[in-house]
Amino acid sequence: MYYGLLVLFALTVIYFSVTSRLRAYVNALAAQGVILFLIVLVNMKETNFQSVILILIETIGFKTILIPYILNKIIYQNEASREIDAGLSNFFSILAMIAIFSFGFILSFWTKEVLEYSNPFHFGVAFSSIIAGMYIILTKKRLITHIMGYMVFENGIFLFSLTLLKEMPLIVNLGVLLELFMIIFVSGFFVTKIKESYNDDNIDNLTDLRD
Amino acid sequence: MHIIISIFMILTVPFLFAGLINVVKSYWAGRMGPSLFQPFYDFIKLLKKSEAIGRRTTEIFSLGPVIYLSSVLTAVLFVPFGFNRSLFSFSGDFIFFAYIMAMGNFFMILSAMDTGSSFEGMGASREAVFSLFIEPALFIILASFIYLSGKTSISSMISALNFTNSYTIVASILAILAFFIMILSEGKRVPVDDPNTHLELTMIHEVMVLDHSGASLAFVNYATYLKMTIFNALISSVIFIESGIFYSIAGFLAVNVLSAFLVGTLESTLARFRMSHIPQFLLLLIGIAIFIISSVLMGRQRGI
Amino acid sequence: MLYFILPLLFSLISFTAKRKNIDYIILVSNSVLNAIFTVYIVFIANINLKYFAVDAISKPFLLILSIVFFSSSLYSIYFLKKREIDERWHSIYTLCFILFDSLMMLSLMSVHIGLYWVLLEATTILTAPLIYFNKTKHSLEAAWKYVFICSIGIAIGFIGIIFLSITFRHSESLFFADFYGYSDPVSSLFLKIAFLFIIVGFGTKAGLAPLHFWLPDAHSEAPSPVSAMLSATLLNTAMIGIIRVLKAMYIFKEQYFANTMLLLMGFMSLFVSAVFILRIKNYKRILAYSSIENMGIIAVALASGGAGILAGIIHTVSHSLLKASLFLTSGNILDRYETKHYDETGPVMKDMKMTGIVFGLSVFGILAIPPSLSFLSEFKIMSVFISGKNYFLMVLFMLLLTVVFYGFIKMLLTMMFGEKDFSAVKKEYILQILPQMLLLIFAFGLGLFMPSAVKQILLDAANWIGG
Amino acid sequence: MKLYFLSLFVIFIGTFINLFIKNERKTFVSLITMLVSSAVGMIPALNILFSGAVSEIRLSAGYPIGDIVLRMDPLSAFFLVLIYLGSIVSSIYAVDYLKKYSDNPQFSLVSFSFNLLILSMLLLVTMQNIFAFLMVWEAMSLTSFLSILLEGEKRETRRAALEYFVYMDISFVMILTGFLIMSDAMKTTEIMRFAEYFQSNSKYSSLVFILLFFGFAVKAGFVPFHNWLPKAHPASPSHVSGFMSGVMLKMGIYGIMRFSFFLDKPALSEVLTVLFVSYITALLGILYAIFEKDIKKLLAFSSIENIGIIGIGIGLFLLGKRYDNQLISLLGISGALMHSFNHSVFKPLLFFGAGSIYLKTHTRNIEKLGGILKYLPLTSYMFIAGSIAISGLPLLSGFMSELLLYFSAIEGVRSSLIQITAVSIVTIAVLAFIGTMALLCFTKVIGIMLLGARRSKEDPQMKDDMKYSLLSMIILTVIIIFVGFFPQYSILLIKQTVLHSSSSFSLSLFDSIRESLEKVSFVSFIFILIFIGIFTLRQILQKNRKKIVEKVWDCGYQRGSARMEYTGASYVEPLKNITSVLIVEKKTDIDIKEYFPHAKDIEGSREDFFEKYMINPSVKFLKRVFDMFSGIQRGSTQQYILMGMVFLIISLLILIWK
Repeated sequence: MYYGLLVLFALTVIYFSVTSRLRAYVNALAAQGVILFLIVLVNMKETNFQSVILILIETIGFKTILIPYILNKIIYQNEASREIDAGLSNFFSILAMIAIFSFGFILSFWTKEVLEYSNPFHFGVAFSSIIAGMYIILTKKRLITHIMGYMVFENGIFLFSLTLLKEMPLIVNLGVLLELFMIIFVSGFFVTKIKESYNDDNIDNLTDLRD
Repeated sequence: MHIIISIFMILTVPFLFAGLINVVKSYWAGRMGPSLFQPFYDFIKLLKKSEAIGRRTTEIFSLGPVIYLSSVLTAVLFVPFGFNRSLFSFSGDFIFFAYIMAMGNFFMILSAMDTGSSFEGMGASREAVFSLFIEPALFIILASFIYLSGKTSISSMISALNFTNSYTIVASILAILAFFIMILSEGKRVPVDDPNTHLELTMIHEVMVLDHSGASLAFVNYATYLKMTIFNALISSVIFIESGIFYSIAGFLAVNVLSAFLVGTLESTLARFRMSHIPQFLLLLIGIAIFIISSVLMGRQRGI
Repeated sequence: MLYFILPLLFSLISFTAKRKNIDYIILVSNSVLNAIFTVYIVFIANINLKYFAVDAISKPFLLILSIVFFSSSLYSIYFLKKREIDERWHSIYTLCFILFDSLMMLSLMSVHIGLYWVLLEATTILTAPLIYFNKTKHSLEAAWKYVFICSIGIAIGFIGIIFLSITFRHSESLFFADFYGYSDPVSSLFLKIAFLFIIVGFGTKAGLAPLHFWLPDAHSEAPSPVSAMLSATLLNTAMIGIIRVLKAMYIFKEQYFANTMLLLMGFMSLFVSAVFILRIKNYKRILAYSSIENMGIIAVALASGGAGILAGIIHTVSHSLLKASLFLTSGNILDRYETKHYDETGPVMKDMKMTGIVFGLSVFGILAIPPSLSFLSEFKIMSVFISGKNYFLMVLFMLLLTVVFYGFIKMLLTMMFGEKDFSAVKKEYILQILPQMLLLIFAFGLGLFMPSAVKQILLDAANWIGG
Repeated sequence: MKLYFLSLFVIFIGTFINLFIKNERKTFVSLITMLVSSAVGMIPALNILFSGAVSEIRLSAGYPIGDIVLRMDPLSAFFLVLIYLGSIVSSIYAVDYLKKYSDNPQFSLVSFSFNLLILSMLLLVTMQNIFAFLMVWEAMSLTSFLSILLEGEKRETRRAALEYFVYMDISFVMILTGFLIMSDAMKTTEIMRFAEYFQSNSKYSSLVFILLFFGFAVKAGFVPFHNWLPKAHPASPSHVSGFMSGVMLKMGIYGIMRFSFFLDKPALSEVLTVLFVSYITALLGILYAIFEKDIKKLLAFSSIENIGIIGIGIGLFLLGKRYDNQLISLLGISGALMHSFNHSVFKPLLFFGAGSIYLKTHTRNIEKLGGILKYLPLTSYMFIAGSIAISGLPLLSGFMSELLLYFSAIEGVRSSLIQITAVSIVTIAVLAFIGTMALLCFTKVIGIMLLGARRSKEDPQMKDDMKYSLLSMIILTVIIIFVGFFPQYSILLIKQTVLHSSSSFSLSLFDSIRESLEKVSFVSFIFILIFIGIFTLRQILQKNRKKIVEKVWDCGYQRGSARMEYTGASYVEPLKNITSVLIVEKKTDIDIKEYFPHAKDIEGSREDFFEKYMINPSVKFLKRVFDMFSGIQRGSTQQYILMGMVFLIISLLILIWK
């Protein structure tokens, strides 16, 4: 079950490289929220009502419902449905994702003794997700995709904190979520603005400020 | 007594020396030639003449020759002129000696530049550049004398030379050679300069004094003759060290005669150098000077 | 803590009233109250709440913040008055400006790393509209880069926090005090990894290379008072997080690694800024690069340990005061000539004498020409290098600083005495000059004579870090 | 010391009064300020200079600066006198010179910073606390940098100022480093106590000395750090260039002297560094001066030469100290000090003269001048006097200081140690070369600029009518003549300083120098007698004769015009052929554009050997290295993030690996 969920999470990440449809990305993000919730539930040792509620809000409330809603709205406003063709084909993206995951797993098994964590597979998925989020940001062209890549990055960190930490203090968790929400909100605002100014939300437009 | 004789010689020997050169030259040319005293007659004649002055010139023009002559006359004071003892000396006086002559040159050059003629500018320029080589060479040679003798004024350092060792002899011979070259260059003689031609592009000194006339020209001529005899005096004092008054005077005169003969002969048999070769020729002076100093230094270290 | 209701209240008023004059009153009164409050908490009261406390290290930073905020608020009045802006943006500016300051105060005072992290990120969000204030394409681009890169940086910082809490896993809290007082054995590797992530993550916000790239864009495109606040206070606010973790590194004897990282990133920042200060002609960007350079100097100073830490604290103070003054003054120049290209600005000394003098003095100050406070700090850094026999680093340090020096003086000369002629002499407003004067008095006055109270604060801060 | 403070205070007050009055009155107020301040400040300075006492005052200035110790010993008193003298004459000169600029926007900036420059220099020479010393040092650099900017709207002025300031920064860093190393080793912040550092035989002491030497050498203008000088001097107003060249360069000399006094037994490396750098400086300085056609640049190069001569004096001083030969070292330091004094008298004189000529003719290019003597006789004659002095020709002051150096070298030749002899002979040769080249240089300046015919057509009715500038020049000329004719008295000025410079110097040694100088003075009068004799002879001979005024000989051309005059470039052509290795010539050929071209120009200019082969390539190399990294800010957010991530991952991997 636990491993299955991790594999599923990894698949949602890889899904990003398979498709170019923005809605599909949003759906993948929503799915990740659900998977994360389940992973936490499975992992939880003593059931604590307060923290279950918190996790529920955190994963389902924010990650599955609120943020995808905002993202969908932005996509709707911007009349964009597909990622712009980047120089890299999907085939290559899949290869890269596989490479990232392999690297993550190799690293996690290699550093098992050094970093003293219990589950190298979990660590590998988390680490790879972080890098995959970065990879999405670095290769995709649309700003909105960048925001989603950032979300993947954040989810990876969330997963990461699960492997290493028993739990985050409440206040930090809440703060993190609030921040995440605000960032998405503000970024969404800017994406809309940029779309207005440039007729496009291609990242290549934003290279005027340079030296 | 020795002051009077010295002053007498300062006043006469330069003219005789110049006259003698002319005599030698005319001998080689197979001419009768002018009298031995011709330079002196010229001097007197020029003094009597009135001066022509360029339109653009200022006071500097007429002041130049006066300062030139007075500087050479002051310089003479430090040289054992016919005697083994100079009229005046203090330690380190050779610097004053050289610098006061440079001062004369300075004003002579200015006086030439004052005419505003490109022609005299050319001469001034050459004069200034070629004198670059003489002063350092002179200083190095005198420095090696200082090293040998431990004395620092011209007359004492020369008279304290000790000819018992070979390096002093070598140094002295080389020094005499260097002084002779200085006669040629400071006296503006062949092969550095030709006092006879008036072909503009090849002259140095003559072209500088081209616009001077009358007393000014007389002063300049006299100063130039005097300069040559100063180097003769240096040569003779190197050779006739520690001899009595009579010998030193006789020696001095003999050196004058000999060097006049050499200068005259050179002038009659050699062509003057191309302008671009003159720096090389003068560089020879510094070469000799360095040779002297190194031989002296090494010789004394090794005790040869 | 009740004080912090005040800015909220003010911003609420501003948002509802939407009257320009009220905004001005709010700006002034808030900054005055802020200054009074800061003086109160720094010198008189001893605040020690659960999550917030005024400790030795936050005192100098709080003081800088209040001074810079005061002068930028004054300048903001001139800035807002001069422009035709609708009421909405007017009040958004006021609101963000006030809350930005309060957030920074809180994050300086927070002794809980998670809370600090949250507050720091909140400043990013609040300043984004301020950077976008001019509503041009460029400001949009700058704001986007700012938000995005800083978010990534801050996320990296979060990984660092995770590692910190693993390191101190038995204390089960994220209070700095619990880190420092941790008595169980500590995994050196985790601490190092945590520090690495924190310095890269918070360093992004602090403008340390290699994630400084947002800084020149944001600082050059923001309105001048905002640039001043960003450069003079926000960077420090991020720096204090690094400093607080650095103390933990000292306590657990991992300072060698921490110092190596600081030194590496500090020199990278210095190098990057030197490269660009030499090349570019946009004076606001030059000032921004100079912020990177100064943060690099601070990092290098902190890395040198011993007296270097004091130098770092002094340099922070000095840089904030002078850079705020420079950015505010560059606002005057930008208003007058409407170009950021320094070859195209006219002879400032002729057109705007006071601005010219203030700008010149600030440049001399930032280049560490005595009696500026920077001179004191750089003197100390040099002496630490020398007593540590780090001659190579010293030469490299001075070489890079000399390059920066060259770039700055070149800019200064062209701006002050350029051969362009704009004949009409324009009037200078008192609010254009007064704030910078205030800052310069502090920057140069403290370099000449430092009252013992101030000195004690700086010394305490340096001793607090340890080393 | 109270009076000294009073004099500082007067300048301070005067400077601030100056801020609030009209431009036209500023120069007067400055002048009065300087006069009062100098009158007050000269008293303690001269008192210490002649008594050899040392007075010290300790102030407390709070935290960053710490205890300030102001210490006035004969060395500082000597430089104080120079500063006061320089400030008086340049303030007098400025009254006339700055009249033209009274509506210049930078006027008050320059006048303000010039006053502060003087103030900072006055403080510098007595300051003992290194922190405060460095502060004052930077203040001096800053204010002099600002003083250059009178004509800041000119691009070349700004470039010169920029270059100057960067050089000063480098100098500052070197001095700072040296100070900090010593202060770290000795745990002290007082300069006087650094003496112990050099006596402690520390491993690095000679390196530190050389570092300090180079640090101060930048300020003084030693080769290869001389490059700012020929750029900054022409750019600045003449009173400032006169002051900078005459007095401010001496602050570098002050530093070098201060630290060479500390050396009890200098290492051979120290001695040879100082001497070798000075030789090169002197020779190259005068060589470049010869080929310069901008009069102020020429004077700047000549300053470099003179700084080199002073450096030779210091080198001889160290040489004598190393081999315990007191006479060499005493004569060397006397020569250096005396030449410092002389140079700060005749160099302002020359700059002032050049400035006056510039004001009248609006050109600094000597090729375009000529015949100035007829229009500005007084200025020109004083310029000639200054030239004679600077060429080191007898009768005037320059000769006397060079003579002291020669004496020192002669003493070295007599020494039994071959090392000293060799060095001394080289010194003599170098000095002789410098002397003759200076002669060439200044005959060129005078001949081309002052004598001959006017070269440019427009001929304003020039007259010597600037009273204040003439007054300042007259003061300087009188000093030159006095020092030249009475060296035995003028050397008393440096007596205590010389005795102070080393503990082993005795009074009798110093008196023996005076004796030989007396003879020099005597001979000078003999020369004057002879001169008067010949002159009167000539006057008598010419008395009753008609004076023929004719045009000069011009090779048969009947209408010789000013265009046919010999130019400065052709004047030095013979030397150029010889020294072509060191003279990097750059010819700018202005192309013919039309089918029927009007005129074709070729412009030749000279490049600095060190600039071309040492400084420019290294700057270029640095730039190239920097340019390699210029691609990192390309505007692409993705690239930025990638770089950050790469850095993070690489450091992480390295960390885990270990």
